[in-house]
Amino acid sequence: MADPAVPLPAGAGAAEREALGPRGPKPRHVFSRRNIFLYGTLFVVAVYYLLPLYVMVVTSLKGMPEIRLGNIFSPPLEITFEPWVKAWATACTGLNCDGLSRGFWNSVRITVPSVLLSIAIASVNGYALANWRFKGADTFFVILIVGAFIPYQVMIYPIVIILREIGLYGSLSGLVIVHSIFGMPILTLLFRNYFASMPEELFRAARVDGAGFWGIFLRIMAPMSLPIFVVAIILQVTGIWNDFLFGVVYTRPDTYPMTVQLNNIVNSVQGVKEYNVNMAATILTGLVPLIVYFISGKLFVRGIAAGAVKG
Amino acid sequence: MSKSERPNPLFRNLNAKVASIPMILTASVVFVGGTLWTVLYSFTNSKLLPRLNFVGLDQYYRLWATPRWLVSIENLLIYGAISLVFSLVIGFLLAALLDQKIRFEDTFRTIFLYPFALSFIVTGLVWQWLLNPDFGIQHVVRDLGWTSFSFDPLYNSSIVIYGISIAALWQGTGLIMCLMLAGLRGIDEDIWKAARVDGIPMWKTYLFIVIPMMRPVFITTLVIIASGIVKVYDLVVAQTSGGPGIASEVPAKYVYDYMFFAQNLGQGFAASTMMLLSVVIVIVPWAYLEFGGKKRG
Amino acid sequence: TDLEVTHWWTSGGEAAAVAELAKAFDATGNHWVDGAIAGSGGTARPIMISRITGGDPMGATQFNHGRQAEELVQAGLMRDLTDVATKGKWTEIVRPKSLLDSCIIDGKIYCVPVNIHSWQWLWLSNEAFAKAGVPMPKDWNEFVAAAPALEKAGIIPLAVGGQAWQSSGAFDVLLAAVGGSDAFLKVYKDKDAKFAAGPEIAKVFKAADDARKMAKNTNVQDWNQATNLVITGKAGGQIMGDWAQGEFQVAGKVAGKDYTCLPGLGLNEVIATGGDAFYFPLLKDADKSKAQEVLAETLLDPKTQVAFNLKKGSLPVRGDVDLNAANDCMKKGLAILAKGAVIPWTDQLMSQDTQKQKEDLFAEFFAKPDMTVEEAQKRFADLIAAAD
Amino acid sequence: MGMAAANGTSVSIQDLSLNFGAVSVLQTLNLDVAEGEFIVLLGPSGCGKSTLLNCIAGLLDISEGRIFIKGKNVTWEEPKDRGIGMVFQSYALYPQMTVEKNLSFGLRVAGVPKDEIAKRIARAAEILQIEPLLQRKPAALSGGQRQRVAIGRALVRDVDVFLFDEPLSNLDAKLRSELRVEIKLLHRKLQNTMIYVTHDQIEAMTLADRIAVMRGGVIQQLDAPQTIYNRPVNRFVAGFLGSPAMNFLEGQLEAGSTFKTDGVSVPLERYAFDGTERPTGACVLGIRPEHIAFGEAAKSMPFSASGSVEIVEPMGSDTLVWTKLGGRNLSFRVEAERTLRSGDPVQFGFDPARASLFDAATGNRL
Amino acid sequence: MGMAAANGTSVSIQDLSLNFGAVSVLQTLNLDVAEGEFIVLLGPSGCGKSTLLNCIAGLLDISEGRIFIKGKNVTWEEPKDRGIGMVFQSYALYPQMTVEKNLSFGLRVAGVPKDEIAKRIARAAEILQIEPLLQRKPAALSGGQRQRVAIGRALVRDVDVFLFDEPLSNLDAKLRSELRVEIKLLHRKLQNTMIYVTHDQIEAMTLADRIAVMRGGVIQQLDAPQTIYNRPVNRFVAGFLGSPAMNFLEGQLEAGSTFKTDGVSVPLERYAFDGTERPTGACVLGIRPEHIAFGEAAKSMPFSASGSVEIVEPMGSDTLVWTKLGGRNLSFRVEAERTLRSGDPVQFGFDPARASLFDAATGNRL
Ligand SMILES: Nc1ncnc2c1ncn2[C@@H]1O[C@H](COP(=O)(O)OP(=O)(O)OP(=O)(O)O)[C@@H](O)[C@H]1O
Ligand SMILES: Nc1ncnc2c1ncn2[C@@H]1O[C@H](COP(=O)(O)OP(=O)(O)OP(=O)(O)O)[C@@H](O)[C@H]1O
Ligand SMILES: [Mg+2]
Ligand SMILES: [Mg+2]
Repeated sequence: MADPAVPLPAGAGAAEREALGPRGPKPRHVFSRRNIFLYGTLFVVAVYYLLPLYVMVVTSLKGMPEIRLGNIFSPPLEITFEPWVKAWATACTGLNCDGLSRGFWNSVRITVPSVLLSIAIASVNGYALANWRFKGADTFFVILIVGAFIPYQVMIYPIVIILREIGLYGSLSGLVIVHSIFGMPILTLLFRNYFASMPEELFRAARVDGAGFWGIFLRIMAPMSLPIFVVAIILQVTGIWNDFLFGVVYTRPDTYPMTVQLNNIVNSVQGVKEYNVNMAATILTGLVPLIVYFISGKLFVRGIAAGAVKG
Repeated sequence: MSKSERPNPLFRNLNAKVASIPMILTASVVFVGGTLWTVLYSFTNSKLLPRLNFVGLDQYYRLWATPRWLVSIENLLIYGAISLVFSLVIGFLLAALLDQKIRFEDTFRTIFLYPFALSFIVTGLVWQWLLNPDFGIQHVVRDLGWTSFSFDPLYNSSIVIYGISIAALWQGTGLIMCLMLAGLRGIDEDIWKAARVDGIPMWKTYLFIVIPMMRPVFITTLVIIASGIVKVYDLVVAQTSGGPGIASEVPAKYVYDYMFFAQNLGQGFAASTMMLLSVVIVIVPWAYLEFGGKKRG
Repeated sequence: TDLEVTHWWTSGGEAAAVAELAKAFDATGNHWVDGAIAGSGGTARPIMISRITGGDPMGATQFNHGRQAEELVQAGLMRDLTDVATKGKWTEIVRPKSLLDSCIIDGKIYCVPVNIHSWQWLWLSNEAFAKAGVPMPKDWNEFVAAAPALEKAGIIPLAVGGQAWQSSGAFDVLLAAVGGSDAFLKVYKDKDAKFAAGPEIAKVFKAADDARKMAKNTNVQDWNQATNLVITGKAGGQIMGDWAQGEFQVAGKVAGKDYTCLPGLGLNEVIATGGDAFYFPLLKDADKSKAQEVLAETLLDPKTQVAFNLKKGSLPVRGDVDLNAANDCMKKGLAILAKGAVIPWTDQLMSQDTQKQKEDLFAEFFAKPDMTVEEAQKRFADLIAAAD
Repeated sequence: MGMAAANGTSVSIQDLSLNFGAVSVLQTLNLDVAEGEFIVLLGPSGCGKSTLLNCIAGLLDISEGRIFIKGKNVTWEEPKDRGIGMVFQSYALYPQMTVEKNLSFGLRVAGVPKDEIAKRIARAAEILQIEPLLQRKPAALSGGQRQRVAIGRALVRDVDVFLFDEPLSNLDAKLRSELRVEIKLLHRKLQNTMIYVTHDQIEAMTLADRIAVMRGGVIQQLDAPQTIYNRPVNRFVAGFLGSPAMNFLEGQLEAGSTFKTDGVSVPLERYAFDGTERPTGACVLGIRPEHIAFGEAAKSMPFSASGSVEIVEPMGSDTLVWTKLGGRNLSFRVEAERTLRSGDPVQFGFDPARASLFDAATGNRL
Repeated sequence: MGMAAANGTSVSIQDLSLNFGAVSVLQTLNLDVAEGEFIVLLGPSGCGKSTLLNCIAGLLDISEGRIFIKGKNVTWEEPKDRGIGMVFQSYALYPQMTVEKNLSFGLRVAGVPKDEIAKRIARAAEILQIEPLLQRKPAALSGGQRQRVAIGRALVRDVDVFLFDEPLSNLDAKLRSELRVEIKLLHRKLQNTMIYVTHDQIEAMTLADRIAVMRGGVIQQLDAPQTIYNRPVNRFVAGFLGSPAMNFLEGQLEAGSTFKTDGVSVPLERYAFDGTERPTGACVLGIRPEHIAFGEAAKSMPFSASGSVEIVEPMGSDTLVWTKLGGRNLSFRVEAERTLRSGDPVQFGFDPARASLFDAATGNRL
């Protein structure tokens, strides 16, 4: 075609070609303004988020005398891991002086089934509400949403009565049910709204493919909802792992969760407060949810429905 | 011709109905049943144990004559407004920052989220320390030579509720961020491309295109935040126990204190009935508008 | 037989004390299953009550003796201990007698008191007064007089933590000290609202006003943080129960040398007989019921009482025990007890409901400098009028 | 074939109505599809074609009416129990599954044996030329590739009725004609019923046993392709089919035998009127560009005229020439190598027997 | 026009490469588009057309090469600074905004005055026939309606270069030809550069100043439509364009002047070879169906043969007839009213000047 006005076609000297300006992929400057702003902001915010953790860690490594005298920000003069050992292994809950370790497995035994059951129920609810609406479903859903606003404490006695009547009071399954009930409003809402934003054609295609209620849920919708499952896991693992009230009200001492120990370590009203042990115990208790966060965070996949539909 | 008539509507979507049984039971037995029970007993003078000893509206008269209850309501409104606005804004901003295909996303996300994992019993104490004028941030800044610096939100009755919000945001925004991030990840890449070609600046793309598309996520978030606000309890207990004086009392704490410390179930139930009533008045019409009728959220 | 015992004694000293009870109980061939729940009665009580009403009761449980368990008893859920008490002649050995009275409902005994805690102490920092250059006060009035000097030296005269029960407790102590034991009983036992609105109580409110002025710079929440201010000399003194002593001990402070204790604020040397008691839910299992009896007896055993209270830092409920190991302050308390200068404490006199309202009132009063003394007294009188 | 294979009614739609809230999309629509028939739905964008397919598939709750498939009333059946396969206009691929998984999903749900699945996938992949893509996810496919996968998903299923919603619209011409042949062959082999939405006329003409032309939720004409093309029942159908489109001349019908407009008069002796009586009054004459003869050939036509070339549009295989007749634009088709230029004088004419006459007011064929 | 309007280079792509991970989609591609030119990209599905558009728009990070728009190196520029408008194959409408908002959003952000916005929207809505839909949200639109909105979004913008990715693929034939004319007129009026992906040959032929035929990320031929159609540079291009497709006959080139296959020999005196020397050896002869004469006309052709009808495919305006030549399928086009039947004997022939000869091994034109 006619010779182009400005840019030179092939055949121009190498030097000339270089003079034509940028070529190839746009370089990513490490110190571009965008990056400085981005990482700068993230860094500053991270500091705000980490400050309390810093204080906790530092405090947990100090001895009590140092805490009594010192500045909360100053690093420990003499690092001691004794508070950690104590929190984990020797802190007393009444007479049982084996620290948090005592309740650890109980907590696991409570958390795993409760998280699984509550997420299972709620995700199915949300799916049914978003894709298989039946008459009256909305009413129950609205009740559920209002239920999210009821303070837990108010429900303690009615639930005691219900559990007593169905004979599950004091058992692990009773507690699992209680967690599922109180997790239901928020989780159901979470899932319902997420499923509702999935392209409807996908659901239709699966129906034509012959998948039924469960088939569509398990094989199409659930795999497409990883991020929201992660959020649900985060919510439930944290909520149930850290739950104290239900764990202690609806079970027996031999199945008390770790938080009862934590509470006992931290909440002694009369007597000496061992701040260092408290801090260590809190961090230790938080480790399990933290690990879950870190692992499941990988499931925050980008563009989860990409390529599914056009338009 | 088999089944030429409309089949019994009861059996349509049978699977969905069967799958919803736990929800239906929870909603009707636990929430409706439990609530009715609570309302019923709020008209009694139950003390330690629920007893059907009706006293009419006495509990309610007393409730509304109690200064602490009035302060609680006022605090809830202030606290609610602050945490709603700021957790939404901060949570979304953080999510948007994390969504920029940055490095160390996992690390940053975990940093913003970890407070959510820590029990408030102790983190409340840490915030109490940090905000303590004698050895917290104020102290440090003054030591740096800024002697007129004053920052003691937890120890000043008039701003204590704002001080409490600082820790509330610290703890709660991580979760909001995750929710928002999940929502952002569901947005089609082509939408971003279209906006880029249209020359819409990033912030406007977020504000006018992406956020409206994330409406369902925002509604979820809103309900989570709002229900958290109404139920706020631990946070206040851990930081101020309602102090100084009664300056940072909240309704849920009133309910709890009167049910279990004061062993006056009737009073606690009356207070929680009032809370629930206001929630119902706000939520139910909205929820029907939002979730009823049309098919898609 | 295994017997589950729930309680909220979880701190170091408390747990050690409970261990003594358990040891003694285990020695009888039974087994003490510990069900400790920390976080004060507010956390623990709903759990205990749920367990009892939910049909899954424990073998025995702690309550503050007084009126907390009244309804459980009335609902027929608790066990009548009268026969055990008669056998053990509790009415004779428990001292002061008022302690056991609190366990009696409709003429039957339902609980076993195990210790006495007293609130009426003013803890002073010797170091602080030395620094301010004023002599150690011998009573509340001198303390108030010394306040300006302390303040000048950059010392908070009186440390009062932010939690509501601290201010409310401080007022009760002032009421018993400034107003005297009679005034205290008239208000709290007889619920004489007119008296509560009267000039005598106005004096107490005046003192409370002094206290709140002296305390206005206390920027801590927990009582032990407040105690710590005294320990480190940052505060002049604190009104707090005998449990504060544990803090001084742990910090290696010596009574008389580093700190000074004034029972009854130095004005009215009385000891209030608040404390803890054990209640026994009604059980179906005969073996367990038997074990409950054994436990009840064990709790009042002299050896157990000594061992328990030494660890707990509280006073035993029987007078016939030997407490040589006790420290100065504790001995002061024992002496007062021996003199019979006791009053019942608020737990025994008023419902939790009234106490909670009182807490709310004083929390507000101490935190709000612009709340007038008159207004506070009026609300106090109203509260007493409505009290049950 | 087509009718030959018909030994009963496969899909029967009776008085079907559908509303989206206040918007009524389908109005008492009736349609009977014989067994083994290939029906093409044609109609302007938004006329309700996809909606109709969705109703047949059971994906939309209808407002009124009944649907029978193979003689069974399926109005209230689940989609999966209707024995249908469907290709969606928006593809609706499962984003988390590879192409292979997308194809096999329905079969796996139905419990088809593994080797059978593999065989069917291999065949569909070959037909659609997507073998190299089998392990990719939809996000890594081009638009046309996605569409092919969507078609494949229907192909692998063994059903009585196939519903296709514009299955070939994003493909290139070559592939499209190949796939068209494949679909035709498939249909011949399987003898199953197919309902096919397209806007491509060639597809419609070559594939269909009968074409249903829709407009605003109503079927305007349902007939064999040639009939629809040559004897459209109304002006809408006439104008909708054919590319380049039919020429329309507004005018008057005089004495039932002459069409008059702006100094032009067309004798209608050879025109086959629909009824027996001869109407008069305002009417529209329609003539397709390819039915207009040009140059010498025009002279032998019952009607001929001359004019000058306005625009020339080359279309590869032919060229479209625009001229004017009675003040109105008129296009006709000439071979591509004919080199005409704007302004050239032209002679053209046509046989009124091949024209269509429509009532100006109602648009119906006269 | 086209070249006439060219007063410089509008878009220039130099040595562009793009990889998705290990998959190389575009390979050192060069393309210069003159100002005001209308370029159509044609190519089989998955050949990289959308990818190329995305690169020009700056929506994909290229792996190598440079892109100039209006003489400015925009390789690293943001999409919005490139002065381009784009219609996406997947529409990418903003789902929460009404159609009107979708159209106006970019303008409002750019600060265009209110009345100007209203004017532009009114015009676009009229062109695209979406006035009644302006207050609806995308979810309540049919496939074609969505596509029109997507086009509208590009139309209202006032840019130098328009990028269209299969903008008309979901529309019905009628609307498509109308819009085609509109786009052409728009182009004539605005004189801006347009790069247009389509698989519709009519669109390509009528709209393009030049067509770029792509295959596997490489441009095979870039030329005026007629050249591409009549003188394809290789067998791929020849086969890709034209519907019905070109007939190919494999055979031998003998003495550089005769094509021989299975007892058929075609004289090539009239064929214009690409080079000066006469090649020999295995080759492929291509002839388009519309270039094959039939019946009487065939007799006068330099090459003619006779056979019998195998299949008859009516396509509305014409009919495609399949017969056999030298054992190979051969199709030709006759008028629709010609009533041929399978088995009928036919006489056909063509002029080798209109055929194309390709090397059997390389596929290149001889
Ligand atoms: N959810 C909805 N709410 C309201 N109107 C709708 C909805 N879905 C579709 N419509 C309208 O119904 C009509 C028919 O839509 P449908 O998708 O069936 O059209 P179509 O014939 O398939 O068109 P196309 O060829 O463009 O795909 C359209 O006018 C559309 O705007
Ligand atoms: N994200 C991706 N990862 C890997 N390969 C991809 C990705 N996106 C596209 N491709 C591949 O790149 C090639 C070119 O894709 P492109 O979308 O440009 O095709 P196209 O020419 O537009 O085809 P169509 O006409 O079907 O739209 C295709 O083979 C496609 O499979
Ligand atoms: Mg459609
Ligand atoms: Mg493409």
